[in-house]
Amino acid sequence: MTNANIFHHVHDTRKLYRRLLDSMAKPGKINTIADLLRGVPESCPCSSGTYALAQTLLDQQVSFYYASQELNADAAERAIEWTTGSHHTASHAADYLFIDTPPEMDEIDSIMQSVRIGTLAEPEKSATIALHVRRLSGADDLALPIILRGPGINGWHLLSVDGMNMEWLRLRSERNREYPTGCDFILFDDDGQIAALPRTTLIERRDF
Amino acid sequence: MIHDESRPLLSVRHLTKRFGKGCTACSHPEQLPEGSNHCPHCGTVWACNDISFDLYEGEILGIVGESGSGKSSLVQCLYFDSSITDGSAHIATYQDGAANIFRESSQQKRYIRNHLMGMVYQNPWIGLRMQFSSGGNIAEKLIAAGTFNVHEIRARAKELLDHVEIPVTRMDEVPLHFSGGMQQRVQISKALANHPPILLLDEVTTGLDLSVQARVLDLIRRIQRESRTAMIVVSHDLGVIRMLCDRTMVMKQGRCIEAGLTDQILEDPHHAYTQLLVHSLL
Amino acid sequence: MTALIQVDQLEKTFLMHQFGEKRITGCRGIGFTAHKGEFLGITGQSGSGKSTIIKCIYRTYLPSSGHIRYQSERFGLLDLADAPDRTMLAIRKEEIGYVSQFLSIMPRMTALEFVMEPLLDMGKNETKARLRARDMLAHFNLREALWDTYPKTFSGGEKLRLNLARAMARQSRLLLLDEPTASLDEASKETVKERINDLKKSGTTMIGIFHDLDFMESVVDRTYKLEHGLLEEVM
Amino acid sequence: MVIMTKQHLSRIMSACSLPLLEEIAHKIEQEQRLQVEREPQTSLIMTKAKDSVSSQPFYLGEVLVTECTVSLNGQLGVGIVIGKKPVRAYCMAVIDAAHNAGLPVLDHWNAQFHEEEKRIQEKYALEDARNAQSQVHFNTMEEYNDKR
Amino acid sequence: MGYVAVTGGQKAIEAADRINQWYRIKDAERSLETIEIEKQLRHLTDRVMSEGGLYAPEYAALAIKQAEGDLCEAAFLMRAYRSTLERNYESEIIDPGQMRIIRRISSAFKDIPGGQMLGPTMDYTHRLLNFALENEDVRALQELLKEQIPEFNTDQPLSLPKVSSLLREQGLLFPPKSSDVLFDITRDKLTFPAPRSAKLQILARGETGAMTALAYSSMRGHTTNHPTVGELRVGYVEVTIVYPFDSRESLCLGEIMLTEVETINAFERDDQGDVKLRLGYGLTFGQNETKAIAMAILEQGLETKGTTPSQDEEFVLLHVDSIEANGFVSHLKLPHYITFQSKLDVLRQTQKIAESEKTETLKE
Amino acid sequence: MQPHLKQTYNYAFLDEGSKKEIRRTTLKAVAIPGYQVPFASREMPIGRGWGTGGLQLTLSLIGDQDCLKVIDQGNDDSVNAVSIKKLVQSCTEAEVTTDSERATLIQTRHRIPEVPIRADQILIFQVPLPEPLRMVEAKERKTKQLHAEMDYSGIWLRLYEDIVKWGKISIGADYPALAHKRHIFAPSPIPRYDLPKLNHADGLFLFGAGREKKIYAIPPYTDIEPLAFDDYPFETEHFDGCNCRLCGSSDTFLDEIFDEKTGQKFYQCSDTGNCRKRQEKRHTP
Repeated sequence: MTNANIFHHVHDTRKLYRRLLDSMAKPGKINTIADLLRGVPESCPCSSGTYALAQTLLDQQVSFYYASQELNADAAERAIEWTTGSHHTASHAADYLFIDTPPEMDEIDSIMQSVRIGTLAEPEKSATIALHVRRLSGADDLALPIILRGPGINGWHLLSVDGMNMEWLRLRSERNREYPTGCDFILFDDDGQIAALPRTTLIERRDF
Repeated sequence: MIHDESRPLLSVRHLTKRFGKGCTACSHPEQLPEGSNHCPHCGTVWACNDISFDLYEGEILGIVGESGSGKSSLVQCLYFDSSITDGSAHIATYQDGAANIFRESSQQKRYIRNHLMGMVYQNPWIGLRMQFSSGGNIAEKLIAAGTFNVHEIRARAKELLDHVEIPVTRMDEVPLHFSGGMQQRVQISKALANHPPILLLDEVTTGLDLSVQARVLDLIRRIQRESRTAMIVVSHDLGVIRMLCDRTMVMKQGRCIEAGLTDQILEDPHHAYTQLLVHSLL
Repeated sequence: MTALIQVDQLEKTFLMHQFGEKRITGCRGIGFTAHKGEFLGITGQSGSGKSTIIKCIYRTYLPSSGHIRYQSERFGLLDLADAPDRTMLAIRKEEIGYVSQFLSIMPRMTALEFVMEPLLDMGKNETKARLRARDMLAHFNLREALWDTYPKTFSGGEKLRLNLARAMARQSRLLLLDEPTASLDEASKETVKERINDLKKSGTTMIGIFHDLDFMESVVDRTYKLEHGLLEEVM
Repeated sequence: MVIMTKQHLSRIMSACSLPLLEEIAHKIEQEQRLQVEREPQTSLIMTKAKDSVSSQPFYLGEVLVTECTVSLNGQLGVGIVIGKKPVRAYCMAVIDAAHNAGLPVLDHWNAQFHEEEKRIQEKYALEDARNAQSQVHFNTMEEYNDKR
Repeated sequence: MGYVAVTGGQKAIEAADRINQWYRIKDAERSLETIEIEKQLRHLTDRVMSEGGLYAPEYAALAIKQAEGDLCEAAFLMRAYRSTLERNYESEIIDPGQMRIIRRISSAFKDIPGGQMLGPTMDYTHRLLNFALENEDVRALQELLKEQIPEFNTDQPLSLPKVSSLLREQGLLFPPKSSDVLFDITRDKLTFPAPRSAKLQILARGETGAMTALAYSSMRGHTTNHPTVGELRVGYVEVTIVYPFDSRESLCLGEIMLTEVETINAFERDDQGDVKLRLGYGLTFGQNETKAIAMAILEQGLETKGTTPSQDEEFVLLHVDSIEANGFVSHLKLPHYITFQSKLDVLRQTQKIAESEKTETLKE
Repeated sequence: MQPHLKQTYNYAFLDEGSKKEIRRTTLKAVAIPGYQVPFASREMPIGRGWGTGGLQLTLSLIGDQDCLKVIDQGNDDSVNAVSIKKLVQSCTEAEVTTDSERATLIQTRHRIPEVPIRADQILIFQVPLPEPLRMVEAKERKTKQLHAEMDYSGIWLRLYEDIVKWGKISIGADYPALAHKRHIFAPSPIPRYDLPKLNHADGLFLFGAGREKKIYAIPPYTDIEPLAFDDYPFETEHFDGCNCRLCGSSDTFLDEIFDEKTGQKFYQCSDTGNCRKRQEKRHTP
């Protein structure tokens, strides 16, 4: 049913959603969406991960923010707007943030300080940050190994990440201080692997 | 030197409570007409206007004034029943006095209400759940502060009710059927359930028979002496203030017009309004 | 001898807003010194401002100007004319006693509890306070049957004696007496005198106003007379 | 009078006789290369109303319409009409596309459209006149005073 | 299709469906034409459209036929159907002020410009069963009514000015005050306090009976709100949308019939101290006069502060929806074996405790 | 040409916009265990209150590779379960089953299957009344505030009064529990017997309330604590000494059944799929 060369807006978004849901329910668990990313058009000006996640999550009822160091960031914004009906907005107002290339420290700071974390009465009115990293692994073999605990995790879980600034995690724990307010993270890498860090997940550096 | 001398338990600064949006004609309270806290242009009322005071451990601070003076609004703001427009309040035993409690999240405010403050309202219908038993009313507070043992809860409820002279046999009855004075005493026992260091009492004897009033006042004094609970007593009745309070603040139209030792306020009032108030008592 | 309290240029004016902003002078230019263990009497015609001085020291009246320098045990040298309210409350509890002919209104408190209260405030334990209070009630000839009843029902004389028992139960550093013996019978006056002498011996400084000049003569060390609003020592 | 606006034209087409529309559409079909972009399908239009008390816009509810999209020489045309009316929606789309493509449909059929418009107005006027019979006539005080 | 064993439950459902069909037509000589329902049971279709929130007379008639006249079921069919349809456009703001009126009355003013026009109404017919309808000759009646065609001319305007516009011109009404929130309850979950647009939308598709009862309660004593009908008008209103390929043009999609009511409630004083009239507003699909009046009463009730049921936003807005109320009440027909079993278990436990308490008291 | 009217339903009935909204809501729900996330809730072709919330969740999840089990009261053959299954089958190619171990998605009303949910399965609950605080507070605006401040003394008080009055907590099914030590939630009206299965389970639980327009979730390995006092602990239903008359089981949740003729009381497994498997096992040694 699924055409290998077309990202199918009914079936591929559904498949991606199921894997994302599995990752969100089991924080740190790596799922692959590589098979689905093959359908993403080559001409797409953003990463295929961002494209596929955007197709799955966005429509005209929600807004997004897109950050990239690439020259064609504007074209990527417009491509996402046109294909999803969603509108681009500032990082403090966005429902979904797509961070496609590693930003500078001060940009991480400004994003994390302003990102929506919901309110005690409406904690769901918080942003989800989809962060493009170089690589994800379930073994202790990458630059940033972290130990996860919390709902969805039986005891503890190890996740290692390459290409993710520690600052994200530091500011995440700062903004997620008063549960249930907080923001949720989706990590995706160049190999089409995804993992999620919902606000309930407690993170320790492996080397501590 | 003991703690309370050096550092107030509760420190309130520039508390302002405004009802209404305000307009250009009342953006500063100084613009309000003389002797009024009501903006004639937009109808905004300044219920509390730049109120500052300190409350120390173990003392009873009186707030006196006629109805509409803002005294009830003041305690309602302190108990977070009503939001403030401006100002700060710090509690020495909450985050070491560093946090402006008005700025805390609703979750934290709830913690403060349950652990650090008790409130007794003029109308027991506000302070009590009338359809739940007296014991249940006390249980509610205990549970809120983390007691999840029925026997412990009932033992403490018995102790508290006994303390306020409610027969323990009536513990499982709903306060709906109690007399006004009894309801007020149940309310006090509920407010005291978690040993709060600060107790707020808003016109607690208003509307009660004189003899009942005396018993309630007596109870308050006893509690103050036995538990060193700091209290703010709001009343329009100078008699009540005289019996209970060490220090007194006089409020009129949202402002604090005079403050001092209670006997000094009564015998040597300075402000014209206080003099009128005192003279009408005589 | 060290001065326990030194009053200097004390003035109290009342501004009556209710009566056409009328100013009434309570006292002015008052100055005197009282030493430790001394009993100072103040005389003068009624309405001359004797009570005003006492009340200014106790801070029931807020002095309009002048100084009341008091050597506090806990706070050191203080000016009671402008000491913070909290300090005044602490000093009232611990150091300065005050007794007048009027009984302060107390809600539903038994005579015994009434006398115990200042002792408990000072930090005495319950048992000791109770024993002391019983002694004092007995000393002031209050019938034992009355001890556990409410003062509201007492006769004028009984109320007065109760008041004295309360004020004199504890050891104050400074005791202010504002006509406490008015309308007291002779026997009771004798009791008061005895108690005053006890207190003097134990070092309490007292400043008093007495309607009954003979009684005053018998207890004071020095006397000041208030005339035309000015205080002069009577030699 | 010449039909100027799309609103005017669609007002007539939504209520006029169907055979006329079919005749026009048929003519166009024969002469032009026509492609159906979206077959007629029922869909919803959310009606927006405005309360006269506070001028608050609000959604009253949805109206079932039939919509159809065609293209003619690369020019799109759309037909949307209240109710389940696939043929009418199709014809309207064809005429709209022709109009957009610059064909002189309106000039050509102007007389017929006006005839239809007149017929519709008569129908409305007749209904109105029938209802006007139930007008309640009060004598106002002025008239009453005048009579006296 | 996936595989499923044919089970007892499935067989029963299928049989029930067949039986239902049987009961629908077993005594029929011919199938009921939906066009007859649509054209001759106007109020029924109007009500189903209004409560279903979908204006489609032909499908409302079908729903009524399918539901065998069960109005709630018919409205439900309409709702379920609408959720399967695409919604590509929203209309421009419709204007009942430009209504092609068939009926228009005012209880506030005798002499409104344009006059009171009774139009199609049963208000003044005597409620006596008309046995003549049992054997009605439609053709003859049509001829008879045709003969009474009056004189008319096509130049006369078919719309009439609104009473509220006249009051507003005279400065008797507060200027309109609206919020910019245009909420769509079919797309977003309502939270409280509800924006005014959401309240109006909910009431516009509310259940007639529920709304009438609540409005009645507010008139009868709970707030004693006895408004005056400033104007009630019924007629056709044009629906237009912005032309999809050129926003400067618009398309007319045809007409729908609406009932609009403006009630004059009370006078009020605003923040500036001005005293003026406050109106209530009701607008529904079709000719649904009582519902439109009830809507005007209820929406005004929700704008005033108070403690009566009709002033309680959550109470009114969450309980007037026909589909939700009917669905939940009727879900009691579903099995509740488990919850009941669980309740029984607790009951038996407490019985035991009560028993042992009794014996203890006896021992004492 | 003669145009004809196109009338088809979308895959899995719901339009893609509706599915996206449900999916976004579900992801937030998973991130905040036990917290009720509002969603728009579409009108479904089954009654409001008849499982429209669960159905919408199922339709937002299901694909042709899925295998669906639908139960009502534990029973696959219950008419409502059959009706829901039929609707899903009419708009997808997904397989259906009565075997809970084969299923990838299980939609349920009032029961959790006896066999524990695996990590690769999702259990979807139909929830009639998602607000556990509704029993003490009628107003949504108020209950929202109570959750925000974690002000749960009202419901605790209700339990306390129960103990005072009845000697024990009188809640039958739908027993409130605390998720992740923060939010109290209603476990849909499952019996108390099933409630411990939510605590630190391997699988994901999703709850859909269509009429009340809320979605909430319990992720795997989440602390679920039924509300109880230290000295009045949580208790499940008892079936001491009773056996299923069909499979003989004594460790499952049983329905009480009366024989019309004899008036005798019998017990029978509520989870019919599981019971059938057990019977088969018994007959094939």
